[in-house]
Order: sequence, then structure tokens, then C-alpha cells
Amino acid sequence: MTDFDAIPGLVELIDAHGETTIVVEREQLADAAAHLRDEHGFNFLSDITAVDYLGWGDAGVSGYIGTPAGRDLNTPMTQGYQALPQAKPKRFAMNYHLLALRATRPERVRLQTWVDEGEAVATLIGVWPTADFHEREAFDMMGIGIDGHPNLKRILLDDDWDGHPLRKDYPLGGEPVRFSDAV
Amino acid sequence: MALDGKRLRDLGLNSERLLMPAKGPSNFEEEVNDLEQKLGLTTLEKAVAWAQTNSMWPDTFGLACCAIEMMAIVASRYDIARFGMEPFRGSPRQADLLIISGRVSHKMAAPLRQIYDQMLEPKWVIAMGACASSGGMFNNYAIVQSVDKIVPVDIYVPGCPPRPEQLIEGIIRLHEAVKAGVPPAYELRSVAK
Amino acid sequence: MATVTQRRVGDPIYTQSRIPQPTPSVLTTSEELRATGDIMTVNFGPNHPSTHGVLRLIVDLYGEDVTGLEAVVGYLHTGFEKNMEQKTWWKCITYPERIDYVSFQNNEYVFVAAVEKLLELEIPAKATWMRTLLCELNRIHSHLVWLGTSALELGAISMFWYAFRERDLVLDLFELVTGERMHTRYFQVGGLAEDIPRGFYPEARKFCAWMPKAIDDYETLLTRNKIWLVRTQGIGLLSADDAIALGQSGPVLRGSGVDWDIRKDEPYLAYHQVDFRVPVYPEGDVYARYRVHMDEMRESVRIVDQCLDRLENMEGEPWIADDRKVVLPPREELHTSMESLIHHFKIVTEGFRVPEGEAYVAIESPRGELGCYICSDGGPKPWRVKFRAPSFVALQAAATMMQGALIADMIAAVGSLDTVMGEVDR
Amino acid sequence: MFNDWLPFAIYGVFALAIPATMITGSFKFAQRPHRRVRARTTPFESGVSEGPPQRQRFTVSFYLTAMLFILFDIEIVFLYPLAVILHLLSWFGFFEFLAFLLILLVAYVYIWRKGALEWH
Repeated sequence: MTDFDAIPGLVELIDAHGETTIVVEREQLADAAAHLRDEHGFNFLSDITAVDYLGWGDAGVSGYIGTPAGRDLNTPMTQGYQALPQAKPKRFAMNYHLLALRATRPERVRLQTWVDEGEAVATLIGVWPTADFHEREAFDMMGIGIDGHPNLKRILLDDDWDGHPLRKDYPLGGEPVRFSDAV
Repeated sequence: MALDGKRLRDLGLNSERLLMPAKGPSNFEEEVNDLEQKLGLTTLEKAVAWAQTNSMWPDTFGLACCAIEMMAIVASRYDIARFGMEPFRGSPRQADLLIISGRVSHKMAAPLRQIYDQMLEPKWVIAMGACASSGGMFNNYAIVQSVDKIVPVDIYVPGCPPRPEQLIEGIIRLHEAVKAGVPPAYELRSVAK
Repeated sequence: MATVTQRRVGDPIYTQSRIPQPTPSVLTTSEELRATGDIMTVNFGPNHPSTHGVLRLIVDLYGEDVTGLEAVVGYLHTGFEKNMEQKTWWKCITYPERIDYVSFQNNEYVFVAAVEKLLELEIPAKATWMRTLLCELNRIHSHLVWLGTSALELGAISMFWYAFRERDLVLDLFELVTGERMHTRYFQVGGLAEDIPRGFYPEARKFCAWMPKAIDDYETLLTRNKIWLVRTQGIGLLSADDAIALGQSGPVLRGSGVDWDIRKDEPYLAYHQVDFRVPVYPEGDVYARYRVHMDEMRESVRIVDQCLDRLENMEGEPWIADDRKVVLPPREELHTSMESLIHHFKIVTEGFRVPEGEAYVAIESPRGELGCYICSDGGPKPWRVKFRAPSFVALQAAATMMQGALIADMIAAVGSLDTVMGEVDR
Repeated sequence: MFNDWLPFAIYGVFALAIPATMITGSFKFAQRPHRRVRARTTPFESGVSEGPPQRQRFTVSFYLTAMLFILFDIEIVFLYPLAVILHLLSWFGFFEFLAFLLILLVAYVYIWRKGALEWH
């Protein structure tokens, strides 16, 4: 695997399920993106995903877990086994799924940066023009500000819609249906 | 039921009346018959109703997955040209029937209502599929929970997406209701007033 | 009768990038044209026969020339991702099919693959091969719907009836295997929902024998048809590096001369054991994308044939994994083993749990790279699901293609992007 | 005198009767629209039309194409009388007709080579 140590603003490198995640500082996102594209050949931005971690791990997860390591059928089911997911540094995560689109050894990586309520992320239209619609969708659905985006307005919802639906504190909406809480 | 050697067509996916000839007329037909007695159309009105049902032109209003199955009823196997509905009109001015095929989001509600208003009367509406009829499996902030909230609907066709036969069954029932003298939905329910 | 001179096929598509400057997805009319006062702004609105879906294009026209274009989407926004966060993993599988309702099997597979990646579940061979077969059948179905509708837009109306005749044959096969024409819900996490019914193999063989002849019919109708050539060659130009910069994938990318197909370059399912060719055309216009679609249909039929060879001698093999924590135990086992009853009860009431983590899986859907990002907190419900829709990205290239296009060319170019609005608006 | 005009009179009666029945029929069977819905007065613009159509200027190229169409379309009017008595004129009429078309063809090839049919 190529070493990603020389990336400006690098916080940590995570390897899980065969995917490498590069966590960078929010301020150096644009330089990290330019660096990845020029030095490591990630010329294709396939997707920008914004994730809201409000209330992450509050529910507490009990009961047995299909952990990849031990899944011995015979161990009695441990009811009280509390496996709380790791805490996340900030509320929002912006994941940029990059692809080195080349004939020899194509490679995928996730460039991740953490954003708090009210903070904005630098636009990457200069690096990858395809980021235009993705960033507008992240702004529309999750309310994450994008600095320097030339055409930042809602893309999926009405322009006069208030609130950002994919946030965890936004209600699902729709009509209450009998027995709707047993979803 | 041995399948080998038999093509699907030979299994005969016919409508229920052919499959169960002994069953006699379904309750829908009984309703239509005694409606006809009650309303008592004059021969002129019957002629007009007959003319309307045999050339009821649908408006191309394809939204989501049901639009693909709506396109299938125009194609050769389930052809609705047999019922005089050959041309799918582009503009609502020349359309009599609005088949709302797919889920209607809040952003699409205003254009849908405008197109319905721009259709000339008499006009009918078929809510095709679960999403148009009742919001389907999308009970959330984005989807209008039933098209009934926007336009008066004549026929609700269940299914997700409904088979082409189901949609044609809905269309035939609409034709039979109009021939029996049932007025269009905007007269029954005063949404359009 | 007009001679087409300025569109020479074969020379490099265009040199420097044509992506509109301030906003890559919005083409703005130049100032002096607007000063002439002859600019007419037209709405190719949500309900337009040629957009085949609720796409709205705000077009600035100077006579017949398209000088400004902006795509407004969102008229079919359905809030899939919000709904999926409220359902258990098992119930979520029915949602992705309705996102891209023309290639429903591929969408279903991408979500199931992402969940299996987090679970690190091992799938039996029979399920892998049957999934490959159904995904390729679905590719044929999707290309047929595209061919029927985009030829209809350019005036070749009879092509609609030819294409939808074969589409019904494909749907008969889906109905035979899964009981439902579209949105089959046949894939489970771990394999297939049911075993392959008897009588499917001969029917599929008949389809594979008939389909190449049908594609020959389409080719004789269109490939050397002078009207089709004049309407599609040299129109909607997109160079290779513009396509990559704009994140295009699938037939749009392979039509611009970039040899990238996830089935070949990042093989999944059984694509590395199957022999097929990836069609690439360098012209980068609507005709090149048409040729890519046609050749891909032929290749898909060959893949379906090879899958059938393997599947026919796999009688009696398991069609779903037997990991009791995720997969429902077989019915007869419930009467005897208490363990299975607990697992069955646990899975049905609360839903199986997926270990904490996030995963991104990208597959080659008929429209391009279809990605699914899932994030789980170890609970029975997904924390976040996001679909990377190739059509959503394809619409950004519409503005780049409109440089110097007539209004009739715009219809051809937007049609060749093969956008499905359910996938664009999610 | 009267009887040789009789067929023409019958033809005239039919010619008037057909539009008359259509107009009266559409009034008689029309179901009165319940109220003048504002949307029905606005033009259909794919569902998002704001108001009555504002005046928009058309470019001159449309005018050019329209003129060319009229120019070549009216020639058909001259061919009708020819068709009626073609059997009388026989070969002479036919060649006259060909000369007439030749002149038209020259004009057509001229504007075609000039590029007037191309849109610019």
C-alpha cells in the first residue's frame, strides 16, 4: 500500500475491512485533496458523504454482536454484554471517496474530515469539478457550509424548505400510523 | 404444475373471470349494473359516455418505477391501443386521463396540481401504485402521503409497481364506471371547486 | 438534405477542457448575447415527454442554439436515506431497488454487498453465480429501456416497440425466478432468498439464444441509419479528461475512450471467472455511447450463458450462508434445536446486528459506478446509508456537452446520459 | 344551367354542414367548466409556468426558414389545376410541368449550396 504520511494536515490513518481512511484537519482539506490528486494520482472523486454522529452510542448496544473475530455458536448468548461504539471527535464527518482511475493498480481511499455544528468546509471544485452537486447535496441534506462554492443553494429540496432532513435531530416526518413506533 | 416445455404464455395468465368461469360476475360488475339502473342515462348521454371511454387519451406523467410499467402497457404485449388509448399526449391540453405513476414529492406537488388544472374537463385521474395512492413505504418528510391530497382521484391501482395487467384492469374499470354514468371525481368530491 | 460538414469524426474530441468556469454544472449565456435581447429562457420542466423523468432543464435559447443550461433536480426526492435509518438491516433491502428502478437488481446487490463486507460474511458459490446472472440480466433490461426511450426521443418510434418486446422476455425470467417482474427482493444478506426454481434454466437458455438475434435487429435498424448518424455523431462531445474530472462513469466514460469497468478492474461477484469484453469507443459523442450500450448487451448475454453453464451443475448446493447470527435457520430445524429457535426469534424481532464500522462498496451498474456507503454503530439499524448515483453525477456533464449544441442535439445528449431520476433525487 | 351546378351545390352543402355540426356539437355536449381556473389561462410550460406568456423576441433565422417554407409550399397550389386537365394536355402538359419543376429545383439547389437550410 502506498504510504500516505506526507499528506498536509494528516491526523490518523485507519485500515478496516480492506479500506484505508485518511483523517485530515478541516483547515488543510483543500491542500490534502490537491496533494492526493497530484502526488498519489487520485484523479477521480466518486462520492462525498456527510454523516451526522449526534447521539452516537447513547442507545448503548446490548445483546450478542456478530463480531468478525469470535462467532462461536455455542457460547451462551450474553445478554448484558455492552459494546459501546467508539466516541467520535466531532459531530459531523465529511467523507470523500477517492479513486485512482488508472489501468495499473487502481486504488480507492476515503479522505475524512471532522466538522462541528456551524463550521464550514472548503470547496473542492477546483480539485475535482464533480464535487459541485455532491457539495450542494451535503449542504442541502446535512447543513454543512461549503466555503467558496459558486452556486451553493439547495439541490434536492424546495428552496424555501427549512431544516436539514438527514440530521439526527430532524424528525422523520410523514403521518403517524397506528403502531408506527414498532417500526 | 409441470413447467418444463410449457411457455409462460400457455399457462394462461388471464383475468379472473376467464380463470374461474363458474364464478359469475364479480361484485364490481354488480355495482356497475345497478348504478346504471339508478342513474338512468339518456341514450344521448350514453353515446357521449361511450365516445369518451373509447378515446380516453392519457397524459405522459411518469414519475418513478410505475412509469416504467406504464410504458410497458403501451408496448406490444399489453397494448392499450385496444382500448383507444394509443397516443400518450405530451401536453395536458389534449389529455383526458392523468395516470399519476410514481411517488409524488412535495416539490412535485405544485407542478402536478398545475398540470391537473390545465387539463380540460371531463378529466379522470388514476393513482397508479402504492406510492401515489397512499405514500407507499415512504412515510417520511419528502413524499405527499397520498395524491388524494392534491387532486381528486378516480381509480387507485394497488401494487409496487402494479403489473401491466393490474393497470389495464384499473383502466377498464374506469371505462365501465364512466359508461355506467359515474361522474368524474372532481364532481363527486369538491376538491376542484 | 443539409450536408454535415463541420462534424468530422475521428479527430481528437477537443483539446482544452470545456467545463463551464465558475460552476461546472451550469452553462451561463455570454453577456453580449444576453445584451441582444433575443435570448429566450425555456423550461424543459418536470413534466416533459423528452426528459423521461422529472428532470427540469432551464435552457437559454438564442434561436435554436443552446447558450445556457442549468439542471434543476429534486422533483422526485423521496428521502430514502432517512427512511433506511429507521428500519432494521433486513427491512432496508427493499429500499435500494426503488432508488434506480430500472436497474433494481444491481442496486439491491450493492447494499447487500456493503452489509456483507462489514459482516465479513462468506457467500456460497451458487449464490454468487446466480447474483452475477441476475445482475447481467438486469443490465440487459436497463439498456433495453434506455434504447427504447432515447430512440423514441430522436424519432425512431418503432425502436421503442422492439426494445420493450425483449424487455418483457427479461421480465418473464425475473418473474419465473422471483415471482415479481420488477423489484424482486431476491437477494438476502448472505445469499439468495430462495432456491432457483425448476424450469428456469431452459427458459434462460431460450432467452440467451434469442437475444443476440434481437440485438442484430436493433443494429440493422439504427447503426447505419443516416438520420440516426446525423442526429448522434459529433453531438454531446465529452473528452476523456473532462469525463474523469466530472466524475463520469459507465457508458459515458467508456464512450469517451477511457477503458474503466469496475467488473474488470475491481472484480466482484464472479466477474473474474467470466470471460467478457469491455467495449470502449474514443469518439466521445452520443453515437459512441450508443455503440457502448449495444456491445454491452451482447457481452451481458455471453456472461449469462457462462453463468448458466456453471449453475446447471450446482444442483443441491447451499444458496445462502449458514451463519446463524445473520441468516434465518431453515424451518425444519426450528422444531428440533432450541438454539435455532432463539436465533430465529432474535433475527426476526430485533434484526441481526452488524459490527460497528463504515464501508464503501462500488459496483458497475448499467449507468456507471454505483456506490453504497454504510455506517453502523453495532446496532440492528444502519446509522447512515448513502448511495453514489451515477445519474446524479452524469447530469453535471450536461452543461459541458451543450457547447454549440442545437436544441434537438440537447435532447439527444441528455438522453445519451441515461439518467434515471429516482437515482438522481434519492 | 341549374343541373350542371347541382353537384357543386351538394358539395357546398356538405362542406358547410361538417364544420357546423362540429361547432354546435362541441357547444351542446360540452360540460361547463366549473370555474375559470387561473391555471387554464396560463400556457402549459411543463408544469412550472408562472403567468401569461411575456412577449419574447424571436431571432431572424426563424423568419428566414419560414419564408423558404412558404416559397416552396405554395407551388403545390399551381399543380392542382394541372392535375385536373392533365389528360387533355397529355405530353405537352407533362413537359410543361417538368420545366416548372426544373426552375424550382434550380432555386432549391442554390439555397442549399448557399447554406440557408443550415441553422446559424
